[in-house]
Amino acid sequence: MNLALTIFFDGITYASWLFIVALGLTLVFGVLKILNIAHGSFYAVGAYAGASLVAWLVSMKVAPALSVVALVLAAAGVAALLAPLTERGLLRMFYARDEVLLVLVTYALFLILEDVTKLLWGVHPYYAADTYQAFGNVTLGPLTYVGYDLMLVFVAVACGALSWWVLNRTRHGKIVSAVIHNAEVAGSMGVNVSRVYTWAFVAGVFLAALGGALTAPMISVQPGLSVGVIVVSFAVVIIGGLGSIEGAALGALVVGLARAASVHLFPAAELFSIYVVMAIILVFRPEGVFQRVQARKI
Amino acid sequence: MAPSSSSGRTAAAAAAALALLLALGWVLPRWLVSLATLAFSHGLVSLGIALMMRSGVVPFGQGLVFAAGGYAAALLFNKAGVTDILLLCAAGGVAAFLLAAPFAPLLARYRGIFFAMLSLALSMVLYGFLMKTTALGGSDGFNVTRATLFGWRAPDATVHYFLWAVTAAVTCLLAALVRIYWDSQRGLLSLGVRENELRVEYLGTSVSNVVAWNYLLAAALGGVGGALTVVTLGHIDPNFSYWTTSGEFVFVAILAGYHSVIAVMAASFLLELVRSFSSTYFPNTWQLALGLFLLLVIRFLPDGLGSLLQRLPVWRRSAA
Amino acid sequence: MIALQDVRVAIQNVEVLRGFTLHVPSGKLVGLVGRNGAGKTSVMRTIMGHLPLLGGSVAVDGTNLSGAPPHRRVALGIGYMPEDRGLVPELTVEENICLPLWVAPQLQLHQRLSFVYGILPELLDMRERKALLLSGGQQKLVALARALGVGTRVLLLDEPFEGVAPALSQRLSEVVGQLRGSGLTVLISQSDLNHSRSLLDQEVVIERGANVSAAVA
Amino acid sequence: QETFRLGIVSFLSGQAAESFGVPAVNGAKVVLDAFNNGKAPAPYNKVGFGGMKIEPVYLDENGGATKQVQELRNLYEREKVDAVVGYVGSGDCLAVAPVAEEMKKFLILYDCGTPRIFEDGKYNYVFRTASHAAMDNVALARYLKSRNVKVEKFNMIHQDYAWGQDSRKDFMLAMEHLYKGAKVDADLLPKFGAGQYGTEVSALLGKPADILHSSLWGGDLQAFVLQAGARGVFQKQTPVLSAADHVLPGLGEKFPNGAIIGARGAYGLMSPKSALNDWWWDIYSKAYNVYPVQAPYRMVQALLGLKLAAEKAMAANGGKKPTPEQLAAALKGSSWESPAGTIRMALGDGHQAIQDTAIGRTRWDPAKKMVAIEDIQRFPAECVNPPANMKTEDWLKAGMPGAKC
Amino acid sequence: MAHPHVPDPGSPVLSARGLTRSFGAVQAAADVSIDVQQGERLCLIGSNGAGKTTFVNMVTGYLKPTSGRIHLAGEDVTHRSPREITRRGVARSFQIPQLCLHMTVLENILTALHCSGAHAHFLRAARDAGSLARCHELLSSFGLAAHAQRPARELPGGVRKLLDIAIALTGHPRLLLLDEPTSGVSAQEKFGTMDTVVRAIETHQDRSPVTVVFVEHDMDIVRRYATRVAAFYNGRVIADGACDKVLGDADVRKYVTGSARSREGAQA
Ligand SMILES: Nc1ncnc2c1ncn2[C@@H]1O[C@H](COP(=O)(O)OP(=O)(O)OP(=O)(O)O)[C@@H](O)[C@H]1O
Ligand SMILES: Nc1ncnc2c1ncn2[C@@H]1O[C@H](COP(=O)(O)OP(=O)(O)OP(=O)(O)O)[C@@H](O)[C@H]1O
Ligand SMILES: [Mg+2]
Ligand SMILES: [Mg+2]
Repeated sequence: MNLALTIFFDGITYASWLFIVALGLTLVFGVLKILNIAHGSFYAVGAYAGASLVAWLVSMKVAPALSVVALVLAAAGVAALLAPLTERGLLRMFYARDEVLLVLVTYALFLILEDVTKLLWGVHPYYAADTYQAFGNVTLGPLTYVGYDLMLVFVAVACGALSWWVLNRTRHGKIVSAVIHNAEVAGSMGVNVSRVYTWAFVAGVFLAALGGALTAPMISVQPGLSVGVIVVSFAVVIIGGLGSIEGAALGALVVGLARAASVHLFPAAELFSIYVVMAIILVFRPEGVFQRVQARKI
Repeated sequence: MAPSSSSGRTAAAAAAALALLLALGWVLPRWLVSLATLAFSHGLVSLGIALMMRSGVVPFGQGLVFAAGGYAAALLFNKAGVTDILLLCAAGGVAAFLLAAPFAPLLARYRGIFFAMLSLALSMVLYGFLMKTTALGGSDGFNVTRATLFGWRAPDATVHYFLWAVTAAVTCLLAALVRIYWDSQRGLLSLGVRENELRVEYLGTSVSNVVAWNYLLAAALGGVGGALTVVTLGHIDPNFSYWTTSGEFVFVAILAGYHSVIAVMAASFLLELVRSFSSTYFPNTWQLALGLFLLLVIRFLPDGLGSLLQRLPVWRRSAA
Repeated sequence: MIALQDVRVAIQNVEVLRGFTLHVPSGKLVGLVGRNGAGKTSVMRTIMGHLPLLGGSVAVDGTNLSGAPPHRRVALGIGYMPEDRGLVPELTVEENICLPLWVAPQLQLHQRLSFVYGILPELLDMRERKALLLSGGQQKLVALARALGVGTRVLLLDEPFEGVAPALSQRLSEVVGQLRGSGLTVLISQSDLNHSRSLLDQEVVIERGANVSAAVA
Repeated sequence: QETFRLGIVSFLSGQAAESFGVPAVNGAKVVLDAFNNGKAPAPYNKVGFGGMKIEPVYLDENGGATKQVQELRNLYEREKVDAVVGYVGSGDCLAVAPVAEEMKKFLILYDCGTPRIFEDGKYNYVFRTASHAAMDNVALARYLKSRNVKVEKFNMIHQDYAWGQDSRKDFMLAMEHLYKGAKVDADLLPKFGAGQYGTEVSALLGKPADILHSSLWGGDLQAFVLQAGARGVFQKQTPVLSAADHVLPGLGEKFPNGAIIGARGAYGLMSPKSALNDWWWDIYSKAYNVYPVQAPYRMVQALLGLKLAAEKAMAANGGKKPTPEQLAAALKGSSWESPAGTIRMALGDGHQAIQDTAIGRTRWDPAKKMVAIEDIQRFPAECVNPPANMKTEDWLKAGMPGAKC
Repeated sequence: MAHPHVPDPGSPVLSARGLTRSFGAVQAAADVSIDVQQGERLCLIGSNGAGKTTFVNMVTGYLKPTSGRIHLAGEDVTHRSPREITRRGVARSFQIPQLCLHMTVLENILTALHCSGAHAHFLRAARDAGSLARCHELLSSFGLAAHAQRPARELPGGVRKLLDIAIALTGHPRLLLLDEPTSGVSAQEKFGTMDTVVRAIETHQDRSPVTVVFVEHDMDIVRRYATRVAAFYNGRVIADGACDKVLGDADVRKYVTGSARSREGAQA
């Protein structure tokens, strides 16, 4: 019983981190139909930006709790700077091409950003560890959780709820569906398609960078951050169904819980737990749990 | 099954290509020959991917069969004492084929990104398994020594040429077979599946059968590629099955396009060459250089290297 | 109102419009007639800005549109009904009709909506249905409604009667007929003149991307 | 004037760049500079290698074993290097060793952990100038014993790849003999580069034990320390870390007090006092504003050994640039002084080094604003390394016979 | 792979009984029963959304009916896949032509030829002289020979429709279902298209006459080519029988054909 609860809490905290990152990936795929490998790089850049900003604030003697705001701002800054540049300057050239080709473009971008972050920040580590303890600890029975982790859960829920609401309950969301379905027709209806693309990409990059920035306090930010994130968040998005917010949430939960369960019950299997779960789910739901409705073909 | 005139032409072109490659192997510097040897053995895996692209799916997990072929050959070498390079290649192909066989009907139900990701999941499960199996060297893998050909063991001084000659021969043979397959009735059906599955089903052909067979053929190619890589490298480790390895194979296939087998080999060679030079001359920014190179290729060769080759009139017809 | 002058347009290196010229006077109903593949849809898409001009010019109401993105053109009061209807499957019928109105701040949503329902009352029954559930003909009706909603000055209707059962196509031409004299400029493309010859003020024939002749009906 | 072209391969990007690759390459840079200017202390004070200027060619080790094999070939044949010093990853070392052997070119593996290279293979042209990983965990266990640390139960967390798996096994085998009856409780194997250890920390908190053994390193170790520290793991179980000195300067105050750590040799804060060490410490910290830790130490000991071997071989070759065979003959079985103490090519038929190591306990020193290491115990090489005639695993299983402590 | 099914000469080529199918709240087919005899040319008319395409989809296995049975020459095929049904001699064209857009017209036909053959071979060349000759023959019977080397994506709509039908006919079907073969085809060409189809069917069948079921909105076409008409409305068959009888039916006039005069009438 106690173990089940522990697995649940651990699963949730891991899932919320995953969800923030995967949400960005799924948004970008949903709107621009791009499976963005460089998502991991934006995560890493977010982490660097967040850690640098916090380090600067600490040197200015600002209260550590406030630095969470700084982390969000750092992510926003990364998105504001990098996303329009990437989308307008690079991706746009390739929209007319095959989907797989765009995956390659983002892979090339990933390689480039890998070295660019290194050139900008060097290889030495950055820390924002003070922020991690700014929210104190919460004790649940024999276990202690860090308040910051619980805050992450709230951030994840907020991000998910907000994007779901915008996409499903507002006009803006419906306009986005029109673009998703058929960009040319949406344009003919007066929708500024390229602005929708840019905003969707900005949102995606923001979420990636936010994931990175919010992780920065619990790790040492250094090269090699990006690779690990990519496949895991891909798995999450695929499990849930590409382009679906509910799907990303469910996928993150499934992966989070599966991983927590395997660490507690069968630690030797942690390495492939995610892939086994993904394979099993795809066998039963070939297009992920939440599949996108298809227009009639015949 | 008398060879029709077009397959006869393909065979002739392959023989000519082989002669040229063998001759080049003599004159080119050793490092370049070794680089080309690896590029070709990797190219075979990408050739399998190109073959699958013709039926409209791109597997992101060919590391699975690459590793299967590689480990099969390496284990036969170390544990069963099979040292003949051709036997090892065949064994690699067969092992990969057999490993892929149970998954083929399953994978054939998927399309697009789901096919890609499911095949990736399979390869990552194998990766995890290999990482854990200390008997196979775990994450460090293990080494194999030099293979033989019909009982003959090449001396140190010319071993690179020996490996090159065998690789070139195997590659030319398989590439010619692939070309013949692409030009065949069945090959045309694959293209039909790529273009319009609904139509193909409504003509009475099973789409999943076509995809499954292509997956199996690609697996066999990947297995041979894995076996050749192991004998060339002398080393194998679970990275053979890691997603970045698979990703590079996909990369080459897409860089080449799915129209020409020569383009696949050329793309593989080009990628290795660019990577090698950039990592030597820009040790700190070689990924940046590689990324820029890829972007430029994608930008200016929209249909892959194949389109460039097709623009040269010489290749037009013989395109083996 | 709509003026195309020596327009040249290529799709994938094939020139589909080769010096095509078209003038639609204000308040008139003009038919663009031609066989399949003559380039009717291409003319419409060129006016909407989906095909880049190789040469010539496109102007609506005296505004030169060359190079302007599609959404700027809609803001001039153009309602476009694409050949393949182009409804958003996961939105309801009403949301589909509202879509262009949401992004056109100068239009009164409710007023335009009741105008549309006034002309096409049969839509009231299906307003809450998802567009995905409609048959081809029903979708045509909705696409026409959507164009009517936003098209305060110009309507571009690409083969509105194609694949439509006779009873409905009659209804559609009635609707188009009603618009006459309301000041709307209408361009209808058709391969089959049967449905609406009597409606048209003028007919422009296009063949292989070029003008043939213009005859006043 | 002839020059000696030297290939240097280590991680310049990826997860091992921060902790191992870049510091090692930085170390190589200052030392090679000193060599070329003839500024190193005797007996290393000849210019370059016996008068030949050294021309380094740097290469990134990131990208997998396949790439390393190819690039090593290119280094020898295209870039015409005379020797290569490199490789941190065990898989890379295993893969490249046969290549150098086949090409009959000189290769020094300066770091990687696995004992398999010279225990499973036999090489003429390949050397490793540092101890393999068994030493690290044996020394930890011996330290616990000698300090009378009570261990009834112990937890472990290791990365799920060869380094982690081997470290886990070595430590368990060593503990079996030194702490009969000690039980393993939590036995966690997160994947390499996991970064998120929330679940692992919960599992550890749920299984109270006396010590927590780990071979995590670099970013993974830092992330784990930050996350586990925040949740109080280290107050309940003493961390016993086999390769942790390289994270001390970065983590500073966040590093747990009283942790028992090793450095994979007598490196950094646990290095011995000597003129050579002072010189080295000085030039490194001046250049990079941080003191040298494991990775640069391992690099410098390789370069010092190579220098002596090269000069010896030159002497035998009439002052001309030595062939790989001559280099190998000179290095084989030799020994030399390094900042961390004497390096002896004692194992693997004179191709595998052994060296002393040291273990200590950490304490945050608020005055100096740095982590200090106290209660340091030095273990002689023969105490913690297997003898020449035994494979590591057999030695450990047999209860480490013949260890001279 | 065709099952050695012995056709029962007495039973209809196609027999659909009580087919029902709904999509959410929409009833796309409600108790549809239609029998088609050999050699008939049955035309399905109906208002938009009446369920004509749904009927064709159910018969060809694309959609499964919620209830009801479908028999082909006496054999129950209700739960068979499109492929299995095709293998039993049924072919269809589509409301939106289903072509291989990046292939040339010739390659489209060639693909169809090898698809419908018993077993496509792995090594035998696709473009052998025999196959090419057969393709050219087929293309010229559809008047498509001039387009042979053009990629299908460059074809005008009407030609696409024709090609779609030509592809359907390569397998020598016994039953051919055409979904709106003339919609999107210009007025001048509609009759030509239908004439071509009819001619192709007559010259191509080597054995029994091909039975045709086609969906059509143009009443002139219906009058000229149908031997029998079934009218759909709201998922039901509201009239079924001889052409004149059905077109004269009051409900049909009200819901389907409207008061529209025929083309001949308009021009008169
Ligand atoms: N995506 C495309 N790629 C290549 N060619 C195209 C494409 N779309 C249209 N075309 C070609 O452009 C020409 C004009 O096409 P368009 O669609 O404008 O004709 P249309 O008059 O609207 O025909 P229809 O009556 O069939 O709708 C045709 O010859 C067609 O083959
Ligand atoms: N796949 C589907 N999903 C949801 N609804 C469907 C689907 N297929 C058909 N329908 C619905 O079933 C009804 C009948 O559609 P169907 O396509 O059979 O009409 P139709 O008679 O062919 O019309 P048209 O002449 O416009 O092509 C329509 O209301 C349609 O919305
Ligand atoms: Mg058109
Ligand atoms: Mg229909």
